[in-house]
Amino acid sequence: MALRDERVTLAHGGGGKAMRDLIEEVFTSVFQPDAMEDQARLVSEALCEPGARLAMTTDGFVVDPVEFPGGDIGKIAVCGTVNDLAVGGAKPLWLSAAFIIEEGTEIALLRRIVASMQAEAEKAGVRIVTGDTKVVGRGSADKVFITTSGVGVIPPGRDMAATKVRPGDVAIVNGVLGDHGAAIMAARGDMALSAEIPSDCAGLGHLMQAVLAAAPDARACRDATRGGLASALNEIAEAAGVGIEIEETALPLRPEVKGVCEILGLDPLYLANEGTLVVFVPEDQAEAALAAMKTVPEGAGATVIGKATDGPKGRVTMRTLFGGGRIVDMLVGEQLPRIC
Amino acid sequence: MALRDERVTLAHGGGGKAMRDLIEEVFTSVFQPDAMEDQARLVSEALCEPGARLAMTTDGFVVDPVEFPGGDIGKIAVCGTVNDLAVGGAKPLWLSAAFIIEEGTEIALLRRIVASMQAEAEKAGVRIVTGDTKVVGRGSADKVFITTSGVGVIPPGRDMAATKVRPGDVAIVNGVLGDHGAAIMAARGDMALSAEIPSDCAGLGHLMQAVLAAAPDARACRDATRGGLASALNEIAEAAGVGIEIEETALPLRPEVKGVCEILGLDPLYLANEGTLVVFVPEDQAEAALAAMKTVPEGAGATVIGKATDGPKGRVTMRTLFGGGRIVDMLVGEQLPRIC
Amino acid sequence: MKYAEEFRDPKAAKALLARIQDVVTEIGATKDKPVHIMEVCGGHTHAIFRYGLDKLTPEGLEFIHGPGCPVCVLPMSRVDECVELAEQEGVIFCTFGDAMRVPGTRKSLMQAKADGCDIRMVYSPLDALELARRNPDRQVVFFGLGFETTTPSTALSIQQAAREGLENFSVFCNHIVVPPPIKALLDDPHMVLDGFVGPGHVSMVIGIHPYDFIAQDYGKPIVVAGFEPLDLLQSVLMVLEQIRDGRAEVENQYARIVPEHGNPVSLAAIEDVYEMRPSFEWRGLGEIDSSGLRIREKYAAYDAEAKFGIGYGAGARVVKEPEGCACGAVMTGRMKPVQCPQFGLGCTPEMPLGALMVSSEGACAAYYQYGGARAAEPAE
Amino acid sequence: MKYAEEFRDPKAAKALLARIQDVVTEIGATKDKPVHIMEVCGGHTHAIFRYGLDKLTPEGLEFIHGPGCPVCVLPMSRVDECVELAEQEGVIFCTFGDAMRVPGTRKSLMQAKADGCDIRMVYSPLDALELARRNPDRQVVFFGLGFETTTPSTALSIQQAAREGLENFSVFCNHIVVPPPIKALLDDPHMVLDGFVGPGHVSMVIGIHPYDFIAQDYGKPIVVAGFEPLDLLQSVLMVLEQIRDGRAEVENQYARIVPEHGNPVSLAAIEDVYEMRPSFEWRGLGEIDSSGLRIREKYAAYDAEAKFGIGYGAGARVVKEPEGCACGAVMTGRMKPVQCPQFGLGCTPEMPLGALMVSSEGACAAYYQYGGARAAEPAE
Amino acid sequence: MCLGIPGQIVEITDAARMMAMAEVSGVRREVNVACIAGADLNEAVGKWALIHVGFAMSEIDEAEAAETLEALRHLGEAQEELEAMAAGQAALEDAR
Amino acid sequence: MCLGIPGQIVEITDAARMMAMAEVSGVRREVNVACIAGADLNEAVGKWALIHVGFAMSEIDEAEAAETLEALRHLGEAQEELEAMAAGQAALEDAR
Ligand code: SF4
Ligand code: SF4
Ligand SMILES: [Mg+2]
Ligand SMILES: [Mg+2]
Ligand SMILES: [Mg+2]
Ligand SMILES: [Mg+2]
Ligand SMILES: [Mg+2]
Ligand SMILES: [Mg+2]
Ligand SMILES: [Mg+2]
Ligand SMILES: [Mg+2]
Ligand SMILES: [Mg+2]
Ligand SMILES: [Mg+2]
Repeated sequence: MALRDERVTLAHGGGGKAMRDLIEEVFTSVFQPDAMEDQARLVSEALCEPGARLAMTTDGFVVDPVEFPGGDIGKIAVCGTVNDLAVGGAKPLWLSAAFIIEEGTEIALLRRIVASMQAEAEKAGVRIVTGDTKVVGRGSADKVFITTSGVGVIPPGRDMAATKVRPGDVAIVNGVLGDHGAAIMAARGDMALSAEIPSDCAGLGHLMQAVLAAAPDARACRDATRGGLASALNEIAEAAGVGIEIEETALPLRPEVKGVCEILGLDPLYLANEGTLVVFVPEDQAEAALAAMKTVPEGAGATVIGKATDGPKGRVTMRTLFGGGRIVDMLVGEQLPRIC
Repeated sequence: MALRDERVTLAHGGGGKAMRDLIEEVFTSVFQPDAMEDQARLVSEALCEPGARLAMTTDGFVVDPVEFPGGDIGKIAVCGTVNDLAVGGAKPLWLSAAFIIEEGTEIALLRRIVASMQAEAEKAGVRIVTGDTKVVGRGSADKVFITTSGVGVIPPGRDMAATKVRPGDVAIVNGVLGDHGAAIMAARGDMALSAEIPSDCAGLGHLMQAVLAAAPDARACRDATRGGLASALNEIAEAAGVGIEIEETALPLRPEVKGVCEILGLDPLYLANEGTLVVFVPEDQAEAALAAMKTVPEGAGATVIGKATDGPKGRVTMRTLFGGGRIVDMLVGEQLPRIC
Repeated sequence: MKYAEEFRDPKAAKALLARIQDVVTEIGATKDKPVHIMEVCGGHTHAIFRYGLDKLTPEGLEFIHGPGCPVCVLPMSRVDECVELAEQEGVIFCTFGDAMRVPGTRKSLMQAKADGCDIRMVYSPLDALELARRNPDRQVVFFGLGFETTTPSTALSIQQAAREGLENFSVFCNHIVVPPPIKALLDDPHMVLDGFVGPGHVSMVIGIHPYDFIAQDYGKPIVVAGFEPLDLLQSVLMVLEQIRDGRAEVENQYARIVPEHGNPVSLAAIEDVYEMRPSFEWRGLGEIDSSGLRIREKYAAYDAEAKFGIGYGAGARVVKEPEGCACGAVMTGRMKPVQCPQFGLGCTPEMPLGALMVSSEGACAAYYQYGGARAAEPAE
Repeated sequence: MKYAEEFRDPKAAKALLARIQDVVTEIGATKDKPVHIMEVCGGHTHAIFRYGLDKLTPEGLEFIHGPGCPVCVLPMSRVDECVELAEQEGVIFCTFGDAMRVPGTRKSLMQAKADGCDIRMVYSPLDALELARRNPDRQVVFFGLGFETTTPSTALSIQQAAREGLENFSVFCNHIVVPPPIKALLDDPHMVLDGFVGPGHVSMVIGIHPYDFIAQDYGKPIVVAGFEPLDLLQSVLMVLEQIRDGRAEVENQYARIVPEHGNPVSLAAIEDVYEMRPSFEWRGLGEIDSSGLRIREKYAAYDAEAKFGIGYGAGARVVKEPEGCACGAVMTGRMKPVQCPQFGLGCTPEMPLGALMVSSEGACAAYYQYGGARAAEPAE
Repeated sequence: MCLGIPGQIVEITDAARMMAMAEVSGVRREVNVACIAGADLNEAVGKWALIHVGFAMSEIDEAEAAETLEALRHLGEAQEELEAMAAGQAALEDAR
Repeated sequence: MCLGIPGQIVEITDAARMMAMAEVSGVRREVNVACIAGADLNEAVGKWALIHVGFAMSEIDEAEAAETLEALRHLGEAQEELEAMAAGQAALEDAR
């Protein structure tokens, strides 16, 4: 039966025919799970190679607005989880997707989100194998929240971890910083700023494969999402017990992102990214890694930004434009736009 | 650093120190994941037995109120996903948990929820191996939503599926119907009803093991959550292409649940359960299955409620108290309290 | 459940069914020439299908499902007005759950809620009153829907609001009364009815005498009946016995609840608060004289129609039933629901076309959901 | 970024640094006997640490970080009043993001928001004005915070509201002015200052002459400076040159932005809307005469203090700085942030004890976050 | 139409507004008792009434209820006897 | 204090309220131009101004800016020469 409603009502979450129609028409017709069981049933030979490990990850996505230049919540929900698998050295295999939908959400919007999830999953070579939908009353959610979980396989012998970073290792990012954070700020219109900044939202699985092929001893990698590059670096420095020094002049930034930061007094190092990672590789594999990254679209802007040092353990510092040094600390709370 | 806030603020979702403190103090200190990577890394020999399959499932949990007689959203979030694994014949292994938290939510509440998740996970013999937290503004969520995903292993040779049910198979439930739905209605106080009805919320992994040991050819099983027993039966009838006939007099119901239904004009067959399943077993294993269920606390109230028939395919009927027959259709939208 | 489950005893049901069979035989009714009994009330329709009584009663007895479901007979333009009220700035619109899914010409209340209206499902007008107390800066409008059973509750609520001087509570009154449509049906030349099972909860308010005209003027028996299955079967038996005996009386099967003269407090409240409208529109039946109530001038402050200028007669309303709808024929007993060409195709509970598919008390919805006719058919 | 990035050229910076080194040497200042220059403005403090200038300038030059951060000098009781206003029924409380995390004695605005207050972060008072237009049934209160730079924006907004007759917009005025605390510092017997770098954006409004007293009455040089690193270095050099030459003048390094006599439109708006309070409390400095503004009687309708009876002087306020807080000593140059016994222990940006740890422009916060002193230490 | 269910009045909760607690199968809800209350509200406690949309609409006449029930029970027993007789008859005939 | 950034006025958006669009590095925001506007508001278009909290607070004096910049550039070049000389000197010394 064709969905007649233009918007989601509470009936679509009630467990009856309306819900079944919504799920079949909007979700499973696109994701095409194998069977309508409560669970997906999956087989992977790669998982059974001796020494292989299963990687499992989850992230909730709550972006406002749900559609923005460069992507939508569906694209992020797939990319984010694919990336959390990939940056750990896993090959992403399967995703689950759970939707929490606010009463009144347009069904056409859901269709667009689902289409973009499927497109992104295909691009990444993963399947969305199981899912769930819940509908909550108006004002009990903000349009739609998506939680994706991912399962992948880490091949035998691979063991990337923040703890493995050693002084001298080189830090490479795959492109400009802060686009997603600035794009969302502009798209939200909270501060009434407008700018043509597309989110960097992208799946980084293929990029990681390229890196690992070129730099098999890559130590650790993080996607620099919430909290930005600064947080990713601090996490790594702390886990590895090394210092990290980055070069201010080496940080790739889009002019519009600089503009947003200057207007609102923000630091782009703390802005969120959704398709940007930082990888630490041994010095002797840095060049190869960099070259390999540039062969993949998501790595076109790859550049070395700094290195691990035997400086104060856990501390990230930046050499400023003038050669001065400063700490790049973790963010305190969240970055607030400021006027002074 | 000790969390000084009594309530969650947006800063706790900002990707900085406040967030790290929240995660460490409230979540990871209890769940104790192996490492602070973006992903859990897991090994299971059972997964690699020839013929074994991996089961993956996900559910979002949005219950209001988040704490209610018999459980809380954390307990449901673990039980629900454990159950979706178990009813498919899988042994649940690992869970992920993603939290979407409304600004202003009491941190003490989060701690209680997390404690109950951990307790339930231990009971079920699963580990919560990875997670995520997001904070949204006041009014953009309702206190806390939890999405859990689960991974389990289906042993070689086991293949439970709704499609496998054959005429003559016996339908058994493990206990009273509709407790969760009625408990939530009473706890919410929407219709200003008060009643001492505890939710049936329970993990059913051990129960399923008992069933499968006693009735190795059990065909299919469903936990009768949203949409109640009626929806679970309709799903099975449709998938298997059989009729299903149940006996009104055989349906186990708590008097208070009957009371709620009489007052609001609801049908208990459509009320949600969170610890109630219906399993179809071949007739010659029914007695053994029933006996086995009764050995487990969650199956103490187990009883046969009907059987699959070669009646109209996909149709669920009920023999009423007087021997009359009626269809038990799928719910249309959601069940609304009615006065006429 | 005291005073309820005792009246569901299968043994007694069997006995009543046997007696019903006997009396039907005595009357000489057969499948081809059945005796027609109308259960006026949707609650009875619901009980018939819920307990499968339609399949247990003899073939020579045919139930005609009457217009006694206030949700089914609610015209689409009433729903439109509800939506319009709910869309007013600052309004909290309260309704029984029953009305949530009824389609209007624009949308249902369920859809209006999804579109952002503040619509609350309540169990009682008292809950709306409480919302008004708690939200002094909002206007709380209660959708007064239902027959005489429900009318006292809104009347008493309005009186209570007046006593408290609540200025932000009003009732959108669409209360209707039972006897006029029965009279209209009896006046219908197509109608062949042999007797009635009367709505017990209406009579608990108005007593049994408002039905005297049925016996006296039309010579048809009526038995005011309770809602438990034994009540219903016993009442059917009593109607059949009257038919067999050539009697036409108003009998009371439901004396434990229904006082002969109704409830004086309820009647006084209705009289105080409401007056009859000259006529009122019923979905599937059209305009019926003196069949709907409105709020008296003295309570105009609690009358949502007066307060918001929205409501019955306030504007030109297109009263058009959807094409192909056979509700009128079903309600007058000329057609069974399954005989309607739209049944199960253009008209389903998910997407009701006609009035009788709207609520689970509507005859078509009951047929569809509980399987009046589908149970024997193969699944599609 | 035109007019910004040109002033970040490393080559020129190197040259300026070399010249600064030369002049410091000429003056004869050393690590043990340094020349003390105060950057009054938090924006300059921020720039010093952001670009690591503290580590590039010679040891004989010491920056004293002044009181020029409006967030840092905001007393806790002001925050309490903000929370009180935000808690009023129907109020939308608007603030710059800077003030969100400042602790009050009860809670911060961030916490008040979590507790249910409707608090919005805005970029401009114009955004609050727009909120007022769009929410006629709500009271929009804007937290007017800042020095002369920011004061014209709220004055112009109030004038605009008055022109439009907006009745639901008001400003909680806590604007303060720069010269009086400088004077207070200069009068402090402990203070040893050799010159000032003046806040450029304040002077773009008030011009450079309000600082004449510094040169004339106290014989200290002051250079009004821009905020780019080259601006800052050049200004420091200019101050040092005055010191070396024995001059005490008011110079303007930032002439591209700062007109000698300020901005007449801004000055007129301030004059029209505001008047001086007899005295005002500064966190870490105490009450300072004629250092804070209030809204004139004729704009009382836009004065949140008048409208809600909450605000400066409205009640007995306990003005007590937390125990162990050394902010006063730091602000007067007697102590470095790291010398405060609370620094990094009882006082961190997550849980600030004193004023200077509150905002990223506060000297202690800048030291802590950008590593004024921590950079060389091993991690804890 | 007009869903109603018997409940027992267990407690007066707000005499001024004529509100009382009613109980149905262990489920409680506050209801208005104006329609069944006499001069002394407390006399309503313990009574059974038909509850509809939050109002106690009609007091249950326990004698009438007992009478109806008695008649029904009678009928049921008579039916059982009849069936037993029929069964006996059938057995006899089978035996023949 | 007092974060400000130079932006260019690109368009008048609401003359009555003296609002105009300002642009900073491709980022636009509506600002009030009362402080920099002359009698003809349109003359503000194209001008650069210091933007603070949504207000164009002060017009940028392009000549002054150029002058400051020139002086700084000069300084930079002089420094480079000095360094080159020093390097030459060092090279000479090394060579010795
Ligand atoms: S099937 Fe639909 S249209 Fe036909 S009579 Fe029934 S309600 Fe009316
Ligand atoms: S460390 Fe804290 S208490 Fe000490 S001077 Fe700085 S701000 Fe004040
Ligand atoms: Mg993750
Ligand atoms: Mg992630
Ligand atoms: Mg990550
Ligand atoms: Mg699910
Ligand atoms: Mg929303
Ligand atoms: Mg699931
Ligand atoms: Mg589930
Ligand atoms: Mg399930
Ligand atoms: Mg995460
Ligand atoms: Mg909420």
